[in-house]
Amino acid sequence: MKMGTALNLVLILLLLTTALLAVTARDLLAAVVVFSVYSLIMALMWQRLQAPDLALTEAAVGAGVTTVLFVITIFKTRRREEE
Amino acid sequence: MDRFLTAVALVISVNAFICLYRAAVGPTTQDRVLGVNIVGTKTLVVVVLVTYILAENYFLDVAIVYALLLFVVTVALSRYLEAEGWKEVP
Amino acid sequence: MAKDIVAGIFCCVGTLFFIIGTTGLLRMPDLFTRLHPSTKCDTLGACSVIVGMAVHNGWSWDLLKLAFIVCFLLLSSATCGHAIGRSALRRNIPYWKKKEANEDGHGA
Amino acid sequence: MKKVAALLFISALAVLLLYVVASMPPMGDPDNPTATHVIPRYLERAEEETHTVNVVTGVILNYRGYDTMGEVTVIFCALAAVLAVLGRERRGVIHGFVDRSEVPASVIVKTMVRFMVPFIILFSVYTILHGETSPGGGFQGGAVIGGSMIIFTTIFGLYESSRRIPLKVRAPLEGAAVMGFFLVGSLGLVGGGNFLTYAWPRVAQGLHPSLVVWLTVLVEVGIGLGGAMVLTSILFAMIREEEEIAPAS
Repeated sequence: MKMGTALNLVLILLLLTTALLAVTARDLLAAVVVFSVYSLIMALMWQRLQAPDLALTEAAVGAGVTTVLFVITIFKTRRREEE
Repeated sequence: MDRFLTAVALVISVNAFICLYRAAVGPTTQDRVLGVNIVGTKTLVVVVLVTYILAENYFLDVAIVYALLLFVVTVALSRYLEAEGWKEVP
Repeated sequence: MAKDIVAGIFCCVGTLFFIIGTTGLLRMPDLFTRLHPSTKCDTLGACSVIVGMAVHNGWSWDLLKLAFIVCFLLLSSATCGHAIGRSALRRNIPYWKKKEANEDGHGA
Repeated sequence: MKKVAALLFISALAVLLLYVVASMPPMGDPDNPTATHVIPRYLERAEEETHTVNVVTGVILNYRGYDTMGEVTVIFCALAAVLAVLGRERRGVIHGFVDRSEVPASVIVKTMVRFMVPFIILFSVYTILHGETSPGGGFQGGAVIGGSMIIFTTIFGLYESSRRIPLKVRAPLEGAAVMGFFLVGSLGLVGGGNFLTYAWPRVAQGLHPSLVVWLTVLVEVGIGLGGAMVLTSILFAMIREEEEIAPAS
């Protein structure tokens, strides 16, 4: 297998794992934290697809701003998802 | 050289995958934030490597934004946890 | 050619530190000990890979951006480690003690 | 029963989507419909028509200016919705929920943030002003300014932060993105072209040919300032805890 293909595969696996973890987490704070990892990996994927504008937007908005806004919202409301 | 750089990027991404364990499982929230910081640093390095693999030097702006925003996220999250945390339920 | 060899050596050293940092992050027993390998992984690992890339790049204006990233990483990873450790201390996250570790895995 | 139905539905959807994916043309094929209609024109003539080296910026701000104007309006509407739910602060002393904490922020973090925030803002200004030659542009730079405001507010508290950017500065600038677009579009109308034409037929010939670049940069600056102020206002509205009327001082 080529090196580049292997790198892409590992990145896609990372994306899928973080997405599943963010959806299935009961602790909402954990879900937000994992979702910020998802945004970071997604920005890396955009850059590997040669779309640096999108990578910049994803890194700035997805990983930076929305994570903190989500955390503020969780602190103001409730942390655990109800069963 | 490109193959070597891709191999380095591959090893670092596998490392990031393993570090994700700490971000996903970590008993306390601070552990998770630490895991995010580590995964983010590794992704930043992979961004720099991908810049030189693709030989498009202006992609370095993305790496700078990464470094700035990682600092913002980690410090802001730990400050919120420090100021108004709950009792930790691991 | 010599440039490539130097860059390769820097990259290998950085990858080694990354692997060490990952091992420490997984194997250390509590948060305060985990902070130690993780910040090493940030500063030494990331900075040596980026310095290797700077050698690979040669002289150009991009060196300025790379130097900015390295300086920023050196400052920010130390600050991040301090902030996480302080927040853990204020939230009374228990320390690891060797005796308790035999009873339950995490010492918490 | 419900679970079985959901599983059946999802597998049917997966089969359908996989079938559609399999019938798509291969990626990167030069005969794809996406690569034959407007893309060649953009790639060949963008630099000459929009005077921007970065084709993406040329497409976003020039060829498809209406789209971007709609997106900018959507961001503005998001701010309006947040303010409609949470309310705008009145003049006076405001506190966020980190300010009231018994735990003071660490001196090391305070010093580092005070040192870092100017560099973050400097880099975002670079991103905004170089949008036409390098990746990035108005919205990205605005988001980075929003990030710097987030960290400043988190460490120093809402009182300090809203003293630096008071309401009377933020309120007019929130509409800067929409206003910038509207201004430049109207300039096109005045100059004898259509709405949002950058190279006005009547005026541009007599003036410097790189006027188009300056208009693009103007729109970028408007989007950057507007985005940054929108994010800052959303943040302030979300962390504000309760209001106190300012003591006479």
